[in-house]
Amino acid sequence: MGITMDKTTTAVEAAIARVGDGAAVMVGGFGVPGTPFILIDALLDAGVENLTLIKNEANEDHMGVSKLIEAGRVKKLITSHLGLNGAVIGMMNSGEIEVEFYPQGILAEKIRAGGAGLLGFVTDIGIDTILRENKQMVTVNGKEAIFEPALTADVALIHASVADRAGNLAYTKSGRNFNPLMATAADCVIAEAERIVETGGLDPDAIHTPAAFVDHIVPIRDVTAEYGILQHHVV
Amino acid sequence: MGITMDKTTTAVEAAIARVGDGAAVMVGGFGVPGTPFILIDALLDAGVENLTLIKNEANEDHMGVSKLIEAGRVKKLITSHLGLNGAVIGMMNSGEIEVEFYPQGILAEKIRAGGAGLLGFVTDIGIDTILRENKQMVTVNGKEAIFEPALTADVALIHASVADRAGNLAYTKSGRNFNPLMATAADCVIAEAERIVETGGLDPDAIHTPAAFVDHIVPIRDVTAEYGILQHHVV
Amino acid sequence: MSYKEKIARRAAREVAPGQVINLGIGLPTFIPHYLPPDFPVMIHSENGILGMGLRSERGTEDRNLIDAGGGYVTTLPGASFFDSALSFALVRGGRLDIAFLGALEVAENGDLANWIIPGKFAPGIGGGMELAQKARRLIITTTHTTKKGDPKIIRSCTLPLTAAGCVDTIITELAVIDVTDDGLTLREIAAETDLETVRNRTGADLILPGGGAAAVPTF
Amino acid sequence: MSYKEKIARRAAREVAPGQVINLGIGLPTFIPHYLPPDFPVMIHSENGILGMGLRSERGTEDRNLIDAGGGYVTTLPGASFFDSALSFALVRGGRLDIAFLGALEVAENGDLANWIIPGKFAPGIGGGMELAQKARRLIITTTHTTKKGDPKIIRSCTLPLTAAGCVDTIITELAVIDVTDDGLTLREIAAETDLETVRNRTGADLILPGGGAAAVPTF
Repeated sequence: MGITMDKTTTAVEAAIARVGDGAAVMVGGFGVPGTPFILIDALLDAGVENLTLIKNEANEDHMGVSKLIEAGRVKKLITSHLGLNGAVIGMMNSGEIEVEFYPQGILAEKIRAGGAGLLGFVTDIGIDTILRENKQMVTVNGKEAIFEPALTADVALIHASVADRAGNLAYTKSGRNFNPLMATAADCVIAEAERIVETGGLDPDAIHTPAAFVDHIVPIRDVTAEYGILQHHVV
Repeated sequence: MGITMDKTTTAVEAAIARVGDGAAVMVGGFGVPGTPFILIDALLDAGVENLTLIKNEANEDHMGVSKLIEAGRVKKLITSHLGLNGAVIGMMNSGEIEVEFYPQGILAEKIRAGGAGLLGFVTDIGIDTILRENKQMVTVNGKEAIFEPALTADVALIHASVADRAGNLAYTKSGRNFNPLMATAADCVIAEAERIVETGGLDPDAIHTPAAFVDHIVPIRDVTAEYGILQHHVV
Repeated sequence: MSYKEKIARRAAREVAPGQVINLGIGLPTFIPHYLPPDFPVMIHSENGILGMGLRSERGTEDRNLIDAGGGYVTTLPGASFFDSALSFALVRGGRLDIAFLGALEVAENGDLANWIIPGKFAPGIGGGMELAQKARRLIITTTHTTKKGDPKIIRSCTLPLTAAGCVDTIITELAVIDVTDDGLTLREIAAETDLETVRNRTGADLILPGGGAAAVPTF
Repeated sequence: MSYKEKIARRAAREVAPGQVINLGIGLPTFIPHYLPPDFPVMIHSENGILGMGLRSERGTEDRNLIDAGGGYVTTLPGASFFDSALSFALVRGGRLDIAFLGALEVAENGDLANWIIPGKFAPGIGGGMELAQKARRLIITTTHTTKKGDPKIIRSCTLPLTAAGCVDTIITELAVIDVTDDGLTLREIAAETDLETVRNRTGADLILPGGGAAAVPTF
């Protein structure tokens, strides 16, 4: 008995081929940290269309998932905030893309609920706002609250700092964000990793995503400029 | 600016004095690993009564929270399974204590929901069983499901392997279990720790419970036999 | 070979390489002993472990490392630890390939009862309900009959259910039986028994493989 | 001193030692510069940080470490990183002592509007709604009026709400105002201004401290 499966052997193109036209795709990341740029580029190259994209934001203009959106591959975006992406706001305003907004923690919680095999959760967030419109309401202890359905996806694209061959993942600093949640919530989980270690090379108490959740690991051979410092955010 | 608060300075008796008669108390641990024996003993010494106790199990006869229950301090136990505790099963059967059972993962999820400031969640677990009796039902996509209210407590008693003075916690191996969930779900969180390090001494990526959730750290000066190997579970 | 060993040995053959499995308390914990050396499998334990190995040998126990039944266990390289919420997210979210559980009663429609005998045995629920309802495949490992000799495999459960229609396969000391849309289908019988005995000790109809024309394979 | 500096400096004085605080995008991020050296505080960022320090100095940026606004930041000893679910569990679960946010409109009953101008400005929701609704104390840091000179502090909001009755205190370049059960209570006015000016630029009634008998303290 051993944990000897090696999940690093599938080529990125073959892994990304799991995303079909019309698929729902979760993409990790909050800004640059944790965004799987190489997997996004591979998805762009694969040419699939009519995607439903689930991501905290849409990265910034011409970066990351914004490339997919600007190329017209995304039919619907489920997100929290687009304040740093004028291109996508423009497409939203002109009706080129449908956008569904959630409070950031509610979006995180919907994804987590999907990963946890729940049907949804009940919250009072937004109860006094226009967000309650068209929501299913539940009465708890005599007070109305909002039912938020769980969110799942066909594929999740994840960025990890380090992975072992069995598929255990660890994230670094603010690069964790939505990644561990999305890694539980999709039928197929593809993770890129900056560093690959042999199975057993990670501290079992410090693994953020256990191997059972991960289907494919794509080693990042070159941490490109996209992963680097954005000069316009430097003081 | 710095994180210089030292949460290790309160004596265990003073920390435990936060638990009043009739309080709802969450206690971490699954078997011996993660059970805060020293805090439980301090609670026993404090003599408070009519407690509502929330714990995965009741430890085994005459150990851990079973001491509180056998001493008649607990009015109600919210738990998952008592298979290894004949004393408490006996008290349940004779009506000396009220016991409310949940599926183990549903109990975990109720506590997590409390910690996450949700009102509850919706699940299909138990939908075809007697567990659905007396539950609030919610219809999701035309199918009935169970609404499970979130669970919170007045105080949580937590066992950590290591803590820093600011209140960051890390757990070891199967000692993690319910501890990080309960640490989010109580008004006052008291954690005992086998080892105290200076603030900054833990890897920020490997902290399991961030300091904001923790009110008091009680250093364990002596890891007593209670924390050790149970010979009747040795093969 | 004891019943327990026979069932565990046969159950081990149901595991495919690379699967994530959970072993209920008792008999199922013997299954890993019958997996081939270096067979790739990830064993999950409800209390927050993925990648368990065999039980700890005497003197090597780790006070911080038990399985959900309280036994001291080892871990394999690649193991990870997590909290109880993530542990059951793994189960309910569909990442558990097989759960092995015991049974008080299994019905021919796949209903399972294994957690309560009202008024007699009610120690709680534990993780079994979620394992039964949400594992991708549920295999029941159990003696074919109760200690009194009554069939455990019956037309419909008399005890409160753990989950409805959840059982995929039943492995006993006498037979391997699949729950199918048509009913209980006998896949194998033990070499030491015969069809007549298996039928006599089963409280529901058994469909024979290939419509009964072929001999039933033995194990 | 700019408006921004004046507001941030005054806002910093609202923080008590040992508190957990969150700083909205923009003006609030300047608050830490006005905290005393070694002042014990834990700054939370929605993207999964507790224990942020000041912005990174040029050339010391870490590509894996930004705040929720995209700025490169430092961390203090005792910092921790976590996922977005735990980050908002901290907020909604009541462990955030103060959130500082900006405003488009604040009503005299504590209603806040700061996320959408229908048809004009709708970049999304972000973390602000949960911060506004669930922080133990919500302090609005904002210019007293819009760029056009219209009051932001008004009788009732005209824009869609972020949260109802959530605001505890409003800090502007002109005044510190508490939202109380009786209405908006003027706690301090800026040394550079006078009561008449503050009243003229406020679109709701202001209650004077001590019933108006005493002079309003300045800052």
